[in-house]
Amino acid sequence: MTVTLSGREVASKLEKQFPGSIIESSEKNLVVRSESLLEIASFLKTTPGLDFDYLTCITAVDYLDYFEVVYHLTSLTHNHSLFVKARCYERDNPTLPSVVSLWRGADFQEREIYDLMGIKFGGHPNLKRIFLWEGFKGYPLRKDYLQW
Amino acid sequence: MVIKTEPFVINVGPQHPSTHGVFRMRMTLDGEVVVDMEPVFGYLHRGIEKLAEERTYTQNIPFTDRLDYLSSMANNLAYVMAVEKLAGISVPERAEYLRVIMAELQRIASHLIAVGAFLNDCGAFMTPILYMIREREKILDLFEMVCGQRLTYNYMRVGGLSHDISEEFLSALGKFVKEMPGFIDEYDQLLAENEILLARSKGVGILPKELAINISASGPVLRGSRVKWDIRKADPYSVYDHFDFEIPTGSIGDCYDRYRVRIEEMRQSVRIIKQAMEQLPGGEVRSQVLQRFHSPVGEAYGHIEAPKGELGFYLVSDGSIAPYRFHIRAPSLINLTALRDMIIGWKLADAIIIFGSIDICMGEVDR
Amino acid sequence: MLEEYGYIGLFLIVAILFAAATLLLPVILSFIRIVPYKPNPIKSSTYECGLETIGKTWVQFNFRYYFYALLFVVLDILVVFLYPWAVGLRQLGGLGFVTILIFIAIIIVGYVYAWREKVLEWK
Amino acid sequence: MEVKKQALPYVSSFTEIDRAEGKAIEELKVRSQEPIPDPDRWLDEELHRHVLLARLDDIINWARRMSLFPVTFAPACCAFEMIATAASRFDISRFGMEIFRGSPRQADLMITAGTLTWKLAPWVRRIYDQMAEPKWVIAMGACAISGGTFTSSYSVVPGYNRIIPVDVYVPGCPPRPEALLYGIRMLHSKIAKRSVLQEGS
Repeated sequence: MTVTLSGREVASKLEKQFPGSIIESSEKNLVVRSESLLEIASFLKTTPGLDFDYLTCITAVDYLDYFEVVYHLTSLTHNHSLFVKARCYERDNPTLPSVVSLWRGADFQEREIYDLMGIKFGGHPNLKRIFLWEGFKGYPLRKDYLQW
Repeated sequence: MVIKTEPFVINVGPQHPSTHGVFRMRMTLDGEVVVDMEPVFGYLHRGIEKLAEERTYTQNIPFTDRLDYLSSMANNLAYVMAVEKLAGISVPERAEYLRVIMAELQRIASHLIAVGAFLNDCGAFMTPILYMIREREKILDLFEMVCGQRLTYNYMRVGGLSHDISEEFLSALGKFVKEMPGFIDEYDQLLAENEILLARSKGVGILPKELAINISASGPVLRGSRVKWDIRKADPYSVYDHFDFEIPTGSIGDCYDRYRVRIEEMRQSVRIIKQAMEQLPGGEVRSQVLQRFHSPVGEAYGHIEAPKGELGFYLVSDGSIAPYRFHIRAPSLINLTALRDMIIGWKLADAIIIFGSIDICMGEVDR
Repeated sequence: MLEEYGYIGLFLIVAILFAAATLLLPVILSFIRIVPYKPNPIKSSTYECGLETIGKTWVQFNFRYYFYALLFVVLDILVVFLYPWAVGLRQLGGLGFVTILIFIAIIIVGYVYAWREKVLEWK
Repeated sequence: MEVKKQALPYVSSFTEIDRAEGKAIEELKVRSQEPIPDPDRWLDEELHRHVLLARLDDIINWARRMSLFPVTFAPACCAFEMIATAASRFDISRFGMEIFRGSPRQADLMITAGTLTWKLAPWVRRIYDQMAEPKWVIAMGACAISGGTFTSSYSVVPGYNRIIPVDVYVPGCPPRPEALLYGIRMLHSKIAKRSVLQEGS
């Protein structure tokens, strides 16, 4: 049974390691400051107790006043999973550090989020539109995307 | 004396017999050897995630049929389970067992096409795929008996199934489950020791274990590289914990291992269907759910072991009748991440086989 | 004795006529507008999976392709000579059989040499 | 063949080619807002036909319609109903469509089995142009006729007849193999009505 670790329990571990990087941590979700996302991700991947070596899924959600990117991490050895969220507040040029250096599985998923939601991922080797053609204006999955 | 040769770029493009749909590879070739490759997606991007935000939870079910159009039942199951987890809806026991039967039948049908297309790329032109389509037609007849459609079933509903199975479905299923292992053995004997297939696929396109985990591959691609990870065992959903079945894994992660994993999985699916038929309880197949129900605010991630890999639905609800965000974790797209690493250095003919052994479905890749 | 050569002449004429007919037929039919003739620039450009070709196509590609062609020509000539021999095998009798064996042996020597030189493997 | 070392993530060097393709797509999108009318006269029109030429027309039309070779053009779900039609149960080679040709050069029928997106549209137009005359198109499936369930999407062309002239429309999502065979029979009767000699093909 894949146990979903509670956000509060992991947050306490992270607080000791990276003070002040947890914005909000409750039973269901763990929101992390976007600047320290990369160190937290590598910490989650490498510490023996957690070692999340498998990135299941990355999703971006547009909550109108901020973008939220949800990283669903899984550990194949311990069979537990965790939801880590990062938010970016500016709407015209949202950026987040890319996790491709840790999990290469994020390559196409981040390109898809850039293509459909417009969130740029710093450090991504090949950040281009993946589904739409180059001249496409706007980012379709945003809530304020005007089609006509 | 080495003659200077210049690499040239070839589009193995959208309209190509062996790209399983409209997938395009920009290959830089030096003679026959692939020097570089860039995948280009998007030729079937229909924007399902945008359209799904304007439709109620029940109206989105037909969209999931058209995602991975080779395993529509599995897509239905994944989406409907994600909505049930989001809205906290219980499903009657009989519906759970019928869902498992349909999902496993769909796994056999999808693997038949996967193995047939892989052999088609290997050069056994049209013979094995015609035999395997003949078997798949039997499964399509079973599905047609249940829900009237051959490819896009729209059979499962939030809270159960659309309607119960008829009587002759069980007898037809019993006949199918008796015959099918014989056909799978027939294909296996015909192909397992065939030295052409062994020469073409053994040791070709090796996906090492660490790279497979690092690119978060899933399904037969991950299990082909000796990683024992199957959602049906790791995170048993619906009633999978009532059945015993093994998880086949390959040895070194080459094309032959992925082929063997798919053949073994078909045998395990037949075993599961047999057990599910014996333990099939009575009762109705659908719990009382409004057609346009308001799901509580929140988010949920439901995932199943689809034939192509881990298919997940991430749903965010703002309390209205339509999902606020409808994201699909497409196993085919993520399995393609390592395609470039597996192809570089091989010849063009092997590159086509490596791509065929990953078994993608463009409807799911481009959504 | 001479009429044997007449048959060969007849065979030659029929071959030429047949080749000319197959080549000229579409041209004639397009004059009387049965075969449609609508050339346009896109139709005459190269077909590559539906896209324009990338980069220049006059590229110095690998020499190994010629080896395949050479070996094919050698074995094809062998087959061309086998046909008339097979038709007239009954008249030729044992002697004809031996001469063909010698002829095949010569060609096989070249083939084995190419094989051992690993010409067909793509390095 | 030793296993290559793990290659670095890819940095694309084809960005200007992508931009050029993107521009081609935008231009095509602007140009193709109206559906292209059907090239042939439709089935029920009565034609005055010269007696002698009519017999020759029949022979030519019979030769053409009884050996249509479809080009393998299979973007989406309808592809597998087309493959099922080509497989052994609903055998399509009973109608002379023996094999699906890979290249448009050797095909004279295009069965458009799947959703057409704007990214694919210019290349579909190119494949159609590269097919040899006389050529026909069967629009298979609701997506091919009018964009189907995805017609309000930002990236879907509402119907193939915006891009290429379509002869026969086969509705269904996906249409059953029998429906496709019925569509093919309708195309046969449509070809039989053409008068090749009088107005040219």
